[in-house]
Amino acid sequence: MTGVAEATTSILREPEYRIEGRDKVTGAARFAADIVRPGMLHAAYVTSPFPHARVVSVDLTRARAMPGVRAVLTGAETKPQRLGRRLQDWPLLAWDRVLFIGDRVAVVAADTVEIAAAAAAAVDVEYEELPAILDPEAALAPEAPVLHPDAAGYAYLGGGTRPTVPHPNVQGHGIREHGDVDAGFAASHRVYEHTFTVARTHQSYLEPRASLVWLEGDRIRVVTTNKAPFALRQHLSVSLGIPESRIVVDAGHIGGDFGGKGLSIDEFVLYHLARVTGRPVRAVTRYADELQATNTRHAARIILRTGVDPDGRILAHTSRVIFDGGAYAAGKPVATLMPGDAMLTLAGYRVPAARVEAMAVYTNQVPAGHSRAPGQPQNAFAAESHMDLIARDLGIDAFALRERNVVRPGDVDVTGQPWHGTDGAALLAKLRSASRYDDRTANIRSVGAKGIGVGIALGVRHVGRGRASMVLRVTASGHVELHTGVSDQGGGAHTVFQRIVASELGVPLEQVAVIRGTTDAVPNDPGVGGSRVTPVQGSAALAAARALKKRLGDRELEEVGALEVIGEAAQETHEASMYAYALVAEVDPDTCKVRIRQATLVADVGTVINPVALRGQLEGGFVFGLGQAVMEDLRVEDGRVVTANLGDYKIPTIADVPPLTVELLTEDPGPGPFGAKSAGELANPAVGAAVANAVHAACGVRVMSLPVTAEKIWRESRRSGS
Amino acid sequence: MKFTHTATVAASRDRVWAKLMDIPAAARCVPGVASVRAAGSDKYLGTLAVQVGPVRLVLDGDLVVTARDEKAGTASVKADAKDSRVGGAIRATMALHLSEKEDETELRIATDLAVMGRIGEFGQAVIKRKADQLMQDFADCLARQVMR
Amino acid sequence: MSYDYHEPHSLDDALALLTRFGDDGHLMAGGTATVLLMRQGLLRPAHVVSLRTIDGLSGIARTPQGGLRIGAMATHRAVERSDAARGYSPALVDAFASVATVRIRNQATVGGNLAHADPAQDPPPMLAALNATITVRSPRGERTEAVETLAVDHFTTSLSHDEVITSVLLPPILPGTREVYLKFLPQTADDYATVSVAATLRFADDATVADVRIVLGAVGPTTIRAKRVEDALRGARPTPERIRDAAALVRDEVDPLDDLRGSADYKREMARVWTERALAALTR
Amino acid sequence: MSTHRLRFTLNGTPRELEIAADRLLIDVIRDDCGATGTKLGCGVGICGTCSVLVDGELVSACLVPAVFVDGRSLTTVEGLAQDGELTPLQDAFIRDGGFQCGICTPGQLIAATALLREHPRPDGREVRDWMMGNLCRCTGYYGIERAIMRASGAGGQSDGRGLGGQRPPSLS
Repeated sequence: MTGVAEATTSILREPEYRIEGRDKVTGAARFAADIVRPGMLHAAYVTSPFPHARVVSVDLTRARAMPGVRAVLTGAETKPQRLGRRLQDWPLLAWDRVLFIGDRVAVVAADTVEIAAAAAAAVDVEYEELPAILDPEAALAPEAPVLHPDAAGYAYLGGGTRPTVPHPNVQGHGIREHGDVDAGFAASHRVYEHTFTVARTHQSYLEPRASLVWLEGDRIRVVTTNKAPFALRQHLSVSLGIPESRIVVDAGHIGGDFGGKGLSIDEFVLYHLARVTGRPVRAVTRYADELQATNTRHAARIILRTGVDPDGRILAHTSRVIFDGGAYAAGKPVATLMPGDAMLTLAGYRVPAARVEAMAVYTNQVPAGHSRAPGQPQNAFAAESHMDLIARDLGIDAFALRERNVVRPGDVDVTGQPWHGTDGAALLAKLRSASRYDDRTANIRSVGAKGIGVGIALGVRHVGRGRASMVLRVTASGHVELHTGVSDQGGGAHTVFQRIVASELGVPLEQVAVIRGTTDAVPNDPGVGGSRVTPVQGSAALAAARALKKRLGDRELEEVGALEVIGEAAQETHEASMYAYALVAEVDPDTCKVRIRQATLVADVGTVINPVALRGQLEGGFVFGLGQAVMEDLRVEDGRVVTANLGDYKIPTIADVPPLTVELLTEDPGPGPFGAKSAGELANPAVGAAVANAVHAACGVRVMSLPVTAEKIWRESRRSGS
Repeated sequence: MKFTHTATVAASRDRVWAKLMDIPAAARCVPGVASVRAAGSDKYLGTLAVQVGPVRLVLDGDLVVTARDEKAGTASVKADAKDSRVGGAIRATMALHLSEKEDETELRIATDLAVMGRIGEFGQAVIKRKADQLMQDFADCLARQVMR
Repeated sequence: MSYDYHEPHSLDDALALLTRFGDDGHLMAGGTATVLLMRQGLLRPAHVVSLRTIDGLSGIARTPQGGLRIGAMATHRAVERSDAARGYSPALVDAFASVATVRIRNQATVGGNLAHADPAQDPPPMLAALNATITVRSPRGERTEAVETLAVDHFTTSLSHDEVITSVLLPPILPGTREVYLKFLPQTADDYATVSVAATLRFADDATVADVRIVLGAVGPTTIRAKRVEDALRGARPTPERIRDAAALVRDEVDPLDDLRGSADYKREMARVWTERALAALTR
Repeated sequence: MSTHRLRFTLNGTPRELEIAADRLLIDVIRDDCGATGTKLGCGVGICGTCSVLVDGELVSACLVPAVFVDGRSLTTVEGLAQDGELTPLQDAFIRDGGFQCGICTPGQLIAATALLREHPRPDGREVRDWMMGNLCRCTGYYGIERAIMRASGAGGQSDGRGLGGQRPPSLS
């Protein structure tokens, strides 16, 4: 563990001033959709109106005859190319069957967006409708139609082979067991089983995905909103059968990601269009298509079963989690082909024996991919609601039950591994005081405040893992340039790197410039995601600064002339950190509308490098979680997304966010630079359960599904007569 | 979206069946239907104009009787139509069922309607209401015509 | 979107254009709803006739009798900022200020809002509760129509294609009248209402209800006048019990759809809750 | 389709263009004038990324027919800073975490500029009522409110929201 040297702490205490801030507040920051090339064409797609159908014929006659149309391609021409971050199961363009409403059958390149759209509408496709599987349980039936009969032939990127699955409609599956589960249940005073459901939601970054592809000699140039340019380069290479050396990816400012922009679905066909037309081709996604046909967060059904002793101590736990993976698994980058933390049920507790089963299932719904802390909002909602229900039934205060079970360093958690991370007891103690839990609950009891309640929920997130490298160059004038391939989707990565390097070198911030390059200009980088930027890429920046210091010896920067060093970092940590909420909610007795009166978040973040950005990640994470807790629901009827614009898919506005107090735990150093941990996914997952628990405390009604809407509370209160 | 509509007609089942199976005549009972004509056995071409406020849809398509069983009083009809200007389409399957009770015949129509493309982006609830009205008007009109 | 755009400089010219184009023409005021429908490809007029360059359609002023006249081209924000409108009825200003966001209110017009006939919009129930009428011009002359009867179905009015709303006239409010506009938003602050209630109530000298008008939004194909609730209160002392019983009658007057803002069941019950709340506010 | 001669000023610079009747203001600003600071988000007037000022009034450029701005003056995010000098609002957005990814930022700044013209020292409620038309998915809005408060001279004192330091509001 690195100690924080005196020289560095002084710079870390400097006020943070985002290095790209000026560009972002003056409109100078250029995003992918702002880039144009001479002679650029525009792409539009022909998409399936059916959730499952055979493509009988595609007639391009009318479309090709339209003035201004430069190319029309169908799946017949791109066959058998498929895309996918791990499993390449998504055809660039479908050639035999379409698997969801919005699946692409053909693409047009034309002089204007309008002509392209009109030509796409003029493509005549004949379909033969097939029975659609809209429910994961139906997909798992023994006789269910197999949606991907050719799955065995799909490429599986990143080395290794695809894990076997128990049913052909399963994308990914896992079972993990530790301890003697049967004995644990047998010894239990009580065993509780609850079933929870979580709605499909969308990342709702406000920048629709955009990409521009053109050919320059034998090289393919790509401008994109993808947040992992090197991974995209590899992905393009595999899917298109073109060496990586011929592909250059440029991913600059990204207008929000929240996990969704790891998957690219346009760049592949844009390459083909650029190839046949000889012109640059751009695609900017219509927001309605963002909501209907990209990659959502997985809807889920979660069954938890837990045995406890008379004091509420957990003795055994089993769970079964079924994620609706939609038509393609292409959005999932992880080897298991499930949302990243699919197996983490009952996270944050000491669990002596557990058997956890999770799976993602193919259906004819919009594909699901990664979304901020994949798998965790679903599991945290279930687990923290489950804990509250157990506490209630045992007559134990919900806070006390958590204190009895919360994981402490060295304890075995639900994964069966010893816990390396936050001392849960210290975190809960801080939450108890910061939220004035005792005063508040006593106050509510004493005044008999009907309709007001306090809800508690905790959450866990691993500190980011992976490998990265950074190049530092010293210029003749003694300035330091950090060259990186990390694009910034909003987290403030470049400012983090600047502060780390300046701190380690003991030079003013202005002396360190951060230069983001294309995949040609900088060393390989794993991309933004998985809470990785500060601990991994930040550690690479620190390693580079240390290497530079070593090369400098006693010399000053101004004395060495041009010099280049590389810093590398490999974080394979098992470290995790913890956070917890106390929410005070008020439920209107007639309408059942929930008003969060106050929220307290305590988060273990280790050393703070970017105070403003950290605050933004936590506050923004809370509101992101709040949207998914109380309103967000990407509703699907008969396979069609019916919340197809931001007027119908509602996300919180500034007038919908409650007062929030954030308290930080910073004393326990993490594996990141100077003891930093991660923050980007450290706040959103537990909000759903905190709301559900607060609602239950406020009005006695338990909602077992997300989002916790006014109508659900109303319906449940009528059913239960409470 | 699924609907069920019923209408009761003071006529024998045979009379209602005959009326129902005269597709061009029966189809004209749907408000906004124009120019229904036969195109082979059990297949018909036609146009349906629907207006919701300023939005005017002209749906061109076909209607196929996919099954009929006079003895059981059941028939299935499938309709496919699209509006090429707006860029959207509908597909409806209708299960018709006649049952005779004393002097009356009950017509029951179970409809499964899919609204696709751009049309579907217009409020689904309003479309559903409109379709619901259309089918009820059809059932009522048919009842009136048989009694005439 | 592909159309010829026309900017007539007089109402007569606008009417002549609308007559000439018939069903191929579409009138545009602020443009918010029209542009959206055109962008979605749902509305494809060959000609768009704009009212933007016609003078005299946007004033807001009290009438000599004590009423209020709002020009059809006045924006929502103009009503919101108008001292005349606030002096006439703060609840009316509330209703206009409840619409969407500042940006929409800067662009959307009073006449355009009424012509769009979206049953979930905020101004129509309040205007109907205040017994407003619109003035309509056509080549056949001028006529008036009550706001309450203007909309006949979802997004459908009784106006013919060559008629233009020129102004909204609100009659004088009798002394002793109270007004309120309430909007229920269970999701976000910028959303359409799940239900909205506009109501006016006037007490007689003996503390009974001399007159009451209750109009609901978002719970039917048009705004819904709650006549049975009104009848149950007119002439009576509005005790909490009576208000509760009267408000319960609204359940059978509304005709809501199941949609993204709530199921029909929930909306029906919320119509009752908010009708009761509106009446409670007026009789407090 | 008819075409129209359009004269307007964009951030003080006179512009004259020949445009088709159906062009939207957002496309004319971005494609014809090359001012790409104004962003297209939802395209249906909800998200506010395309907020611009037309004669000082805040509107959604994705909903305004371009022909409407003939003879008028437009302000976009590029027109806020004068001679390279950031406005207090722009500076506060950087210092107080008023943005993260930056895609909504031009619209937020334009909306907040209009707010401060109408309410030079707004209270928290006025800020929230006015700014609710500008969605932000990154910040949770706390930083935006702090920035607006700081720029208005209220010293970043929003009403008891935000991070640490202040006592939570009491119950009841």
